[in-house]
Amino acid sequence: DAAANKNDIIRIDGSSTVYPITEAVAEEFQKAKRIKVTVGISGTGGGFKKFCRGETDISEASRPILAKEMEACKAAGIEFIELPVAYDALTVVINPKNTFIKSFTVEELKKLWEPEAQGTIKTWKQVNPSWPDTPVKLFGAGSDSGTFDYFTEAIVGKAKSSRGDFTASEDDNVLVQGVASDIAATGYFGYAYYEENSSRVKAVPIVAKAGAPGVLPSRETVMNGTYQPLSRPLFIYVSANAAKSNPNVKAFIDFYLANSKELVEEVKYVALPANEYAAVNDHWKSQKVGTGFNGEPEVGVKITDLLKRIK
Amino acid sequence: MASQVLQKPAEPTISARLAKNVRRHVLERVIEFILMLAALSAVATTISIVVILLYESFTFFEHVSLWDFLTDTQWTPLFENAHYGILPLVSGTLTTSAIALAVAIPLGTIGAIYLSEFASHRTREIVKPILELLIGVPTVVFGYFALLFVTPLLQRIFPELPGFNMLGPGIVMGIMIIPYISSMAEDAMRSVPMSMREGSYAMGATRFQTAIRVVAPAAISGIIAAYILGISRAVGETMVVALAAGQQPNLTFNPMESAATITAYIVQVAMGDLPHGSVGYQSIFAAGLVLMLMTLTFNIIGHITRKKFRETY
Amino acid sequence: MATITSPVKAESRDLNFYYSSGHKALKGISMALYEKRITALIGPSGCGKSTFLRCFNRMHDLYPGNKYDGQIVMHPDNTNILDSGVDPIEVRMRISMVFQKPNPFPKSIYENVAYGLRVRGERNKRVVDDKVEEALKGAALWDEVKNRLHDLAFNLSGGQQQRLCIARALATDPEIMLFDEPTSALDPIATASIEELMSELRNKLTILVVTHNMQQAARVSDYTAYMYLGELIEYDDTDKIFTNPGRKETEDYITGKFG
Amino acid sequence: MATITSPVKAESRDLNFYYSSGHKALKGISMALYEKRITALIGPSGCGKSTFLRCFNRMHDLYPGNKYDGQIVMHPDNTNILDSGVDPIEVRMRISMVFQKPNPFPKSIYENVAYGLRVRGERNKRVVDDKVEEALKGAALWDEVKNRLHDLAFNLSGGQQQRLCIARALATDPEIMLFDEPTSALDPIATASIEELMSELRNKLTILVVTHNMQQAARVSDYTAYMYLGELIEYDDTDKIFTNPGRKETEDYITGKFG
Amino acid sequence: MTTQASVLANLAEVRAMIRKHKRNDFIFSIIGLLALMLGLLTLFTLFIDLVATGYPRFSLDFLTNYPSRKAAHAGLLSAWVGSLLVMLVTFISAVPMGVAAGVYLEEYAPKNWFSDLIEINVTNLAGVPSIVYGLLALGLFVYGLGFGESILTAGLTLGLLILPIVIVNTRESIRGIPIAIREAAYAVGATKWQVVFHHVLHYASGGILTGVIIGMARAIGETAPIITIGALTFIAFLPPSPVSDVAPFINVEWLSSGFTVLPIQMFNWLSRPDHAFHINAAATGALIIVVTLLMNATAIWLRYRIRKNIKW
Ligand SMILES: Nc1ncnc2c1ncn2[C@@H]1O[C@H](COP(=O)(O)OP(=O)(O)OP(=O)(O)O)[C@@H](O)[C@H]1O
Ligand SMILES: Nc1ncnc2c1ncn2[C@@H]1O[C@H](COP(=O)(O)OP(=O)(O)OP(=O)(O)O)[C@@H](O)[C@H]1O
Ligand SMILES: [Mg+2]
Ligand SMILES: [Mg+2]
Ligand SMILES: O=P([O-])([O-])[O-]
Repeated sequence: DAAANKNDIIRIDGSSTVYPITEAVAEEFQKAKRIKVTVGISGTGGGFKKFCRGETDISEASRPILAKEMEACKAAGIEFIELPVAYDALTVVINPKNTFIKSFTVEELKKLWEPEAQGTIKTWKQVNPSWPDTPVKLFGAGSDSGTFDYFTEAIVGKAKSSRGDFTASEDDNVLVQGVASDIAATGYFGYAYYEENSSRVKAVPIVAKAGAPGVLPSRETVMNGTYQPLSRPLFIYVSANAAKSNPNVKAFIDFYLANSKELVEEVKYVALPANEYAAVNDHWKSQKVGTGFNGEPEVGVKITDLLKRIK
Repeated sequence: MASQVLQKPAEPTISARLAKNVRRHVLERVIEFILMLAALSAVATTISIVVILLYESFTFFEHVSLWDFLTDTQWTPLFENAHYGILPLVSGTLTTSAIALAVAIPLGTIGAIYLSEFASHRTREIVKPILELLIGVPTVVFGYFALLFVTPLLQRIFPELPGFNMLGPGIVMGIMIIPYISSMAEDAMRSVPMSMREGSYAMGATRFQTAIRVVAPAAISGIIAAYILGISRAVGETMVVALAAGQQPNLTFNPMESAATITAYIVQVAMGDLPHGSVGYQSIFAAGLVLMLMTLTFNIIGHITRKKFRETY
Repeated sequence: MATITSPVKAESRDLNFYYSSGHKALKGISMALYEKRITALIGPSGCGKSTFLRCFNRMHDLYPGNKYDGQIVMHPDNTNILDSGVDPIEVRMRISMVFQKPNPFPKSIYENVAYGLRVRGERNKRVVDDKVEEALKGAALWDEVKNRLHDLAFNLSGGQQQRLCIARALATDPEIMLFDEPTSALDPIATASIEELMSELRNKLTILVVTHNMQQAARVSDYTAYMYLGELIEYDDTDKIFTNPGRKETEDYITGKFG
Repeated sequence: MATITSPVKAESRDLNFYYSSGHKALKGISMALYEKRITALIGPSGCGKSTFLRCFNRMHDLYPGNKYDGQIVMHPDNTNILDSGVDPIEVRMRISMVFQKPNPFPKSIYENVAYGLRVRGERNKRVVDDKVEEALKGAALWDEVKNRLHDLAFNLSGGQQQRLCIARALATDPEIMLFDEPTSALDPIATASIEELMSELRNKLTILVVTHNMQQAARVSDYTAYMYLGELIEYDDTDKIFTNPGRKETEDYITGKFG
Repeated sequence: MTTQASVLANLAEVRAMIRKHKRNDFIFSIIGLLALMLGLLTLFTLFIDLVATGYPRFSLDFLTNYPSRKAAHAGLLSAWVGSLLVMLVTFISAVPMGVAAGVYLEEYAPKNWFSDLIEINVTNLAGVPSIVYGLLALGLFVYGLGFGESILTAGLTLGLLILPIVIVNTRESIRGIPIAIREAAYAVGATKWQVVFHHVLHYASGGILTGVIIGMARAIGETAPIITIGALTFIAFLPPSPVSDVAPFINVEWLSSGFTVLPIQMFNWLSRPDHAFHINAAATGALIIVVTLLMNATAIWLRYRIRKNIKW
């Protein structure tokens, strides 16, 4: 009765960014319903790989599904329902003892992180001549993570296009720890991890376009659209088949959407505004499959628009 | 005497209780065969390890030339601009191991000499089991200790020291290995025959002189075996470096820098998903192969040295 | 040899024995053991006494590479116990052995004696109980241990342990019993009790005993064989060997001129 | 004791010795060693010869729990070397020892002999060179090894190794030298060379030697002590002991009636 | 050629030198003791640090609660049950096999290239880093045999990992049994297997048990190979029970269940952004140390007792 066993447990894997939200939902759900849920952390990319192999029912993502992943899912006959659940401000941080950096422009970040920088950009001065000639230490998301894809897309201009000589980890705490304990360091990760560690690392205001003011990540700046280009929606992808055939999964998603505002805020992310939640709920009810994206990470989309795109 | 005439009975009478001879015989064979299969499990495990490492590495080396693997100075297999040079991982592995040994060899040797030549019987009876206890502490706990206790402590001495560095975990690994080395080296020194010591003491030597000039040289190959097996341990240690050394492949031998070891790379990648068949998946097996070769070399040398020593006494 | 009145129980015929090292430890030994008689083997250290004795229960089979050549035939059934078709376990069930150093199992006294029965698959507790008692009585140990049958055998004294080993060997009704220097690890009093015991056992079974102690050989045995460098030099009535040996070498050994 | 013309070099006074097991291995032994004489200790195995000898350089101190009771006084300085205030190392520097089995260190021949000097902190190469040569000559080994001084000592034959150990002991000019069955591990030729050597050493120092071999005691020693069960039974001129012992026990032992 | 005067003059000199040398002895024994104590001191500091950090969580709730996003409510229930079940598989897979292999090598194996081969393999396996076992598990159990990231995979992996420990300890304790005991048994007509089963295994059982406990203590703390097979998940439920209330009362579903174990849970909590979880991690660390130390101490005590009791 392996099948029964499979249905018994709801299997979730994917983004470490979304993990705290799903974990909170899973915990409450199991208390309420006594249905077993496992939540893994493989990063968005890793999560989709499992999802498209049919190993999981739900995949968490901190970026939309990519064309390649859609193909894999299609090949395995897996259809999915795309559900945005929260906003995140991808936060760039430095060591609190670093006094010379007041803000980062997108250009500066690009110079620091683009593939060409690998092995060549080694000091702050090489990024901005007004900064001292001291070494740079980089901490960033691992290559399987949506954060990595989103950051490279938003900063370098091409997803997954990054230098490789930095401390890359799917484990955001490694990044926090690294930046917190190294004066030369900078790194990036989801807002929740910054919130919890704001005493150990310092967020850097981002200058979206030359001349514009530097904007710090916060609930407000995400909601009012000024924290650009690093604001991003977070998603869960539900297997359409599981949603139809497995009442447990359906119950779980219902529970997820019903409680997500409260739980998202509890874990320090930015909840969707009420109208967007309503839209997501409708979308779930309609069980419409597919993605609102065309298989590429996109920067700065509104969720209501997005859902409308799914036919 | 043998000339006595023997009456020939019709046929040899084998007593009835022995009739189940054949069954017993077969049963014995079956049992032996089963036991042999169990013993072969060790061989099977080794073969599985080798086959799996070689098989995955083989496909890895279809993507990556062996030359690049051995000479490229960057290791970024999971990124767009992929480089597959194992050297940064090897340098990290060697540096952390070297630090560990710089701690463990002198202290372990001194400890062994103390235990074998200085400690009273009672002290030895108390200290040795405690040392064995130390060997049993899970390494993940030591990793935590290196990251959150030792490194901050070191940062007070070297304010420049980054939070992830090779020094802290290296030292902690060294401390972990002390009991291992001291217990093995002590065994070696204990097995130096008492007559050798008596010879030295009879010349009016002190304990220290006897230990340093006679016992340690006599046990030298056993002590070296302990060192070599200690190296193998250090090279294979995973959690301490994975947690505390930083996970950035970095071709450096500077203990004040962060770096990734072969082992740390494997767990780090394993923490994400490993799509079966991707170069990333294969790369951890290639790294594992290198690790296996390194530790195997040390183990073999260590065991040969030890065996030689055991044969001497 | 006047006293030979008893039938042959077993005899070795032109027996050679090679250790796995290639060392030829026995050289063409032919000699008979007479039923319900005690035969003693004497000779200087390393002459092959133990080697010969251990052929009789094929103890050498336990170590790979040892080679027998020749026969040891048991009567009345005329089985060559060295034949490769004969199961050594069968041989050991018929011929039991007592070793130089008492070697009880670290089990209770009772279990030590019962072990041979257990190996034979005897499960009936009554039968085992009876046999154990009988064997312990036969080994003159019953009175000393009857109230502590379930004590660990290691708690007995050396002499008691050796008698326990004899009881263990007796419990299975062997036809021949081999003793390899059974008293060399014991004090004089314990030695005397073992010697007495051997004389009593002589009524029941055939005994072959290796001893270093010539007085002992003279005291307990009916026949004595003198071995030297793997060869049987002389074999005769014990009285004759000790009073009027046929060979010069034997005499030298007996009188302490040599060895 | 007619030949006693030499001053006393050391004497034990009512010496008792207890092993850590509690076993009393020496019982009230009082006896003197005469300067530049050889004293032999004989007696059956286990009588305490080695135990007594090893008191002289406090070898027993190496094992915890052993206890001395009584005195061993050295002359001319009248030091009781068993006194707890006297450092055993000091004692061992004055009294050296040669063991039953040759026990050279796993070093070169040269370093073996130089060891005692090194231990004393001697750094001057010339001094060491000279002393090593002198000691090797004294041990009648120089000619055999002078061209291979830096060979490993293990490569020497047993007899050579034993002479090396004697050289090692000689190099530090001890006042007394102890030999514990120095030839029992050697063949007759090597034994003869060691005995000859002892006779020569007799010109320089006082010797106490334990031996199992009565002929050896008779050959090399000036005085002989017969011990039994931890007691000193008789102590006298060697000639007297072997021709006309004062005690029945000694005679029995010497003539082989016992032991 | 020692005259009275020279003896006495020499004596004074010798005494001064000895005093100097003895000072070296003394200094060295202090250093030696310190060197040994360093490890101990580290362990002590580490343990105190963990206890001091983790003590707010020391309560029964910590053992009976599931993991939670709220650090103060999070507990180890699924982790310790997981550890227990994984250890069960490890025990079943490693112990009979390891003991059988040890018995074969000591009692049966002919001394030839074949036994040498096995012997070399065992010594080598003992030195293979645990992460390599993780790779083996990943290639063989997770993908090759399709066991997935299950209790079965983890248990078998750790089983292989401790197999050499069990084999080596079995062999050592068997080697301590004198040949005379075996000969005694053979001499009354026991077969080889009877000798092994009635005597060898029986008398070696204490030593074997010691090895098993040491191996299990090692397995309980192993983290790297478990991470390698991919078991880093939020698990807030227990696997199906291994015993069921209907015949045949044994249930094997749990073998294929996902799981978490103590060191993984500790690792997981350590990688939380919220510092409150580090308290949980510390408490878990203290628990792991106590458990492994207790197991090892039992083994050492057992060995000590065996040595004291059985004097062949
Ligand atoms: N396992 C063995 N392998 C090779 N040679 C052996 C072995 N056991 C004994 N020998 C040799 O065989 C010869 C006879 O040995 P055996 O033990 O039979 O002598 P023994 O007469 O019983 O002597 P002892 O009185 O000392 O017991 C000796 O030369 C001995 O060295
Ligand atoms: N370390 C020890 N602990 C306890 N008893 C011991 C120890 N060493 C020797 N003995 C006992 O002390 C007694 C004297 O032993 P010792 O070695 O001095 O005898 P010996 O005359 O030298 O004999 P041998 O000629 O065999 O060397 C013996 O009964 C011996 O068993
Ligand atoms: Mg014999
Ligand atoms: Mg002696
Ligand atoms: O873990 P991610 O959110 O970066 O995919």
